[in-house]
Amino acid sequence: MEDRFKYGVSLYSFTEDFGSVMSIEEGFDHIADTGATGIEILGETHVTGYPTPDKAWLDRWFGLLDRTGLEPTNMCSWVDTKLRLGQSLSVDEGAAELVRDLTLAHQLGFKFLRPKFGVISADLVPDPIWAPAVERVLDLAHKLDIVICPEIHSPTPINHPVVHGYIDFIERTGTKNFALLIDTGIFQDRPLKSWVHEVPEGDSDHAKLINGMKVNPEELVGIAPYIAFIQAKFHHIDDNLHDENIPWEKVIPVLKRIGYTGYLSSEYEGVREPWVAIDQVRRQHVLLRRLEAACDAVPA
Amino acid sequence: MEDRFKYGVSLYSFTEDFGSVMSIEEGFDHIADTGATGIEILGETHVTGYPTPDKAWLDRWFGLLDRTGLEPTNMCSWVDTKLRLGQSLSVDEGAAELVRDLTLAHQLGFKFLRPKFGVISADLVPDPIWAPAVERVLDLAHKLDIVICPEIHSPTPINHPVVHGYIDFIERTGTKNFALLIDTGIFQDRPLKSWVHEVPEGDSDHAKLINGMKVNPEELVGIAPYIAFIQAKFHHIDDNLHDENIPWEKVIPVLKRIGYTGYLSSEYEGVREPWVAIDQVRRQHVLLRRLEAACDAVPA
Amino acid sequence: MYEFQLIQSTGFRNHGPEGARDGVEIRLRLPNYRGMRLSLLDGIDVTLDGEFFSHEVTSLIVGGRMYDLAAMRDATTVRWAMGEHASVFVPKPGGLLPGIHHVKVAARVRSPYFPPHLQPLPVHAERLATIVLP
Amino acid sequence: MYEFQLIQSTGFRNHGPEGARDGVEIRLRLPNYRGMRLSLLDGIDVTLDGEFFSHEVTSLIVGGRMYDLAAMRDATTVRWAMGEHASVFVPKPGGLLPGIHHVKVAARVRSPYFPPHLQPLPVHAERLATIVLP
Ligand SMILES: [Mn+2]
Ligand SMILES: [Mn+2]
Repeated sequence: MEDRFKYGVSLYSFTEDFGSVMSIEEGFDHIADTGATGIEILGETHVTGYPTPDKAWLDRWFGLLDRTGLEPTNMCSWVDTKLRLGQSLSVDEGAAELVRDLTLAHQLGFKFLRPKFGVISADLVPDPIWAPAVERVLDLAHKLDIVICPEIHSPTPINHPVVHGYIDFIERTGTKNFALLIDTGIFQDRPLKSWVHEVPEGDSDHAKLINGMKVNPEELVGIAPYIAFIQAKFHHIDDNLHDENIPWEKVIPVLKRIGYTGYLSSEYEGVREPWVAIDQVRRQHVLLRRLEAACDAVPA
Repeated sequence: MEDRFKYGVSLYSFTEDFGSVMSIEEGFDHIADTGATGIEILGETHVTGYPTPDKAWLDRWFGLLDRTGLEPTNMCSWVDTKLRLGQSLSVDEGAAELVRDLTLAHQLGFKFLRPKFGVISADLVPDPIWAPAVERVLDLAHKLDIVICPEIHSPTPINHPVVHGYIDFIERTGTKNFALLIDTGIFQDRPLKSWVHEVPEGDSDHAKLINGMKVNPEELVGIAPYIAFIQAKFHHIDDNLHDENIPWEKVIPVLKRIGYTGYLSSEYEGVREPWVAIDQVRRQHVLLRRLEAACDAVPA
Repeated sequence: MYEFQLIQSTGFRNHGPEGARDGVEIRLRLPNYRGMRLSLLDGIDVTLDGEFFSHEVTSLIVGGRMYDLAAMRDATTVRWAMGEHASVFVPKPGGLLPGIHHVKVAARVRSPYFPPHLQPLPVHAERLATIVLP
Repeated sequence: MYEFQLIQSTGFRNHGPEGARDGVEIRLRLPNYRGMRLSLLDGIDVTLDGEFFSHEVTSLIVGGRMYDLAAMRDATTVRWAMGEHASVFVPKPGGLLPGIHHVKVAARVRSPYFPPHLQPLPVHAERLATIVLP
């Protein structure tokens, strides 16, 4: 039992639902009914009154955790380095954004915080303030027992200077409160069939984002000690329970092999229609649990 | 000003929205933003805790009336004469259903109550308990200042024994608390293009319901003194502000001519899709207000 | 809030103790535009992956209580309110395997204001839905 | 709750005192999947029945206050929260006649985690919408 994955769902999966056909109560119910044990959120999306929810909302939050038995896993946040036109955030300001979200994440019971830093280049190199800003809040993160996780997300692959930079930071500081979050979108190896995205056609990354980066899941082996959390990004699972884009049959055995026992937190990102994600997430959980059971059935 | 129609909207219009994409708060907002002054509801649909809503719901209800300035117009109810298989309601039981709804309607501030009685024949003759049951509650209706309104609804036309029966009842009892509600669906004179309805194809009334009953609006003249309320039923208003089914350009002048100054309460009943009714109701209000203004502009 | 479809995605699950499932639950939104007393619902036919279960053998779970057809017909004072979920219980020993299943229901609604020959009038729905846990 | 579309049906109306309308209001849902500080919204372009109004002349009404482009760029501490409506104010003396109008908007969102050449990235929407009152 202890060497099994934990299953979770991010409310991000319900982006096309939340606010127009779904409130947080239903979100909890949909997640709990999958048998998942963890809930992931976006602070700025799912916390009414962010970053300082009032008592009524906090009561609602803890009531929902209590009723469903779900545990808070990861809270997503942003460090908006380009908050102002023409002037980037200072290290102080970047650290303040992290303090704001560490505080809220801790208040709500989260164990992981994913801050998304602004970038400075077409290949998504994060603003260099990321390192000193994070370093400044490591003590606080330690005190609050939260692991800060940058997200390794398409079009950034595993073998990339940005990821090397994160690993160097971990090695240099020796911290236990900074680690990698893997978004499984990097393993996408077949094109998206129906997708509307914020990146305009003709952009250099467009083809990469549509067709997939095809990162080899074996590359997880090299960064295994640094992986703290996995967002199980997916786009469409068909009526035969076949994922059209993410090669789970390759990803899951590697995760078992490296002994990963953290969360697989569903991140559905498909057609822009309401009432699609709920069943897609259920399909994904069947598929992932089947693959895990198949791995567990083979003697090591 | 005093010889103008009053404009209202029934929450029934939002049947495809209510409960899955709309709660009562949004319903009030959508109605108020049309410039309407009245809100109509279905008791069993829109009153949480029907028939005895709790204090929290009542506070919400009166808060919404207050915030939007809307007044309660008509509450729709049902007398389920066939509540039991094989045994119809007695007069006593029918009267009790009316007492239940008169009480609630009054509590919520409504001035009209539309009870829909069960029927005993293919041409929708109401269960004969209707007359003694209503007669038994006329004093209560008087005391509560509520007019009980049977609904004249397709496929029952104006010139029909059922309507004659209602008028005879009014004349015989001399009551001011029983009068006719006209559903403008009876004037439909062109076929519905897209419609899913509870009546199965091949049923004797199917063609009538699809193609329209084509009641001549002039027939309103003969029953003018008995009309208390109008549900402005419609199905589709196109992008050129043209109603595809209801001949408003004939209906409105007759209503002006007979001096009707009560409510036109929108009842949208179109495609079974969410987020359609909100704009359809707005279109109808533009169309109805234009036709009324045109009538008012002609010297009498 | 309800999912828009009659047959809800969430709440489709096996029923009874794990390892000794006695059937399947299918969660529904109210199959009517108004709240209704249970005696106006004359049972629900269900077809699961082609296997038919008549309204005479299925039950309805509403407000935490289970009503078979006879109990439903007697329930003249119990309401299935607008906004409230209910689940059809389908007796199927062992339940269903995790995976995608074809689910079809016909909720037999009696509307007294409809002509007598249209009683009950089934409200139909079908879809693929997913059982997650065994 | 929001209507699903970016441009809401309700809240499309004339602005200013009746008889002396100074413009039009178009109600929007949040044009982003996360709440955002106003300074990340670099104005909103609007086209009404073919007439173009640049983000340099429209304003945003949020939380009861009106922000022109300069005020928006300064508003680094004001949030347009998820679930909150806001309205674009389009300066158009006299407003629009009651009726159906063609409405197009481009909300210019700056997402710092997107590459610099994609700033701002307009979120587009267009539809027919109805002004009820003159
Ligand atoms: Mn992700
Ligand atoms: Mn009607």
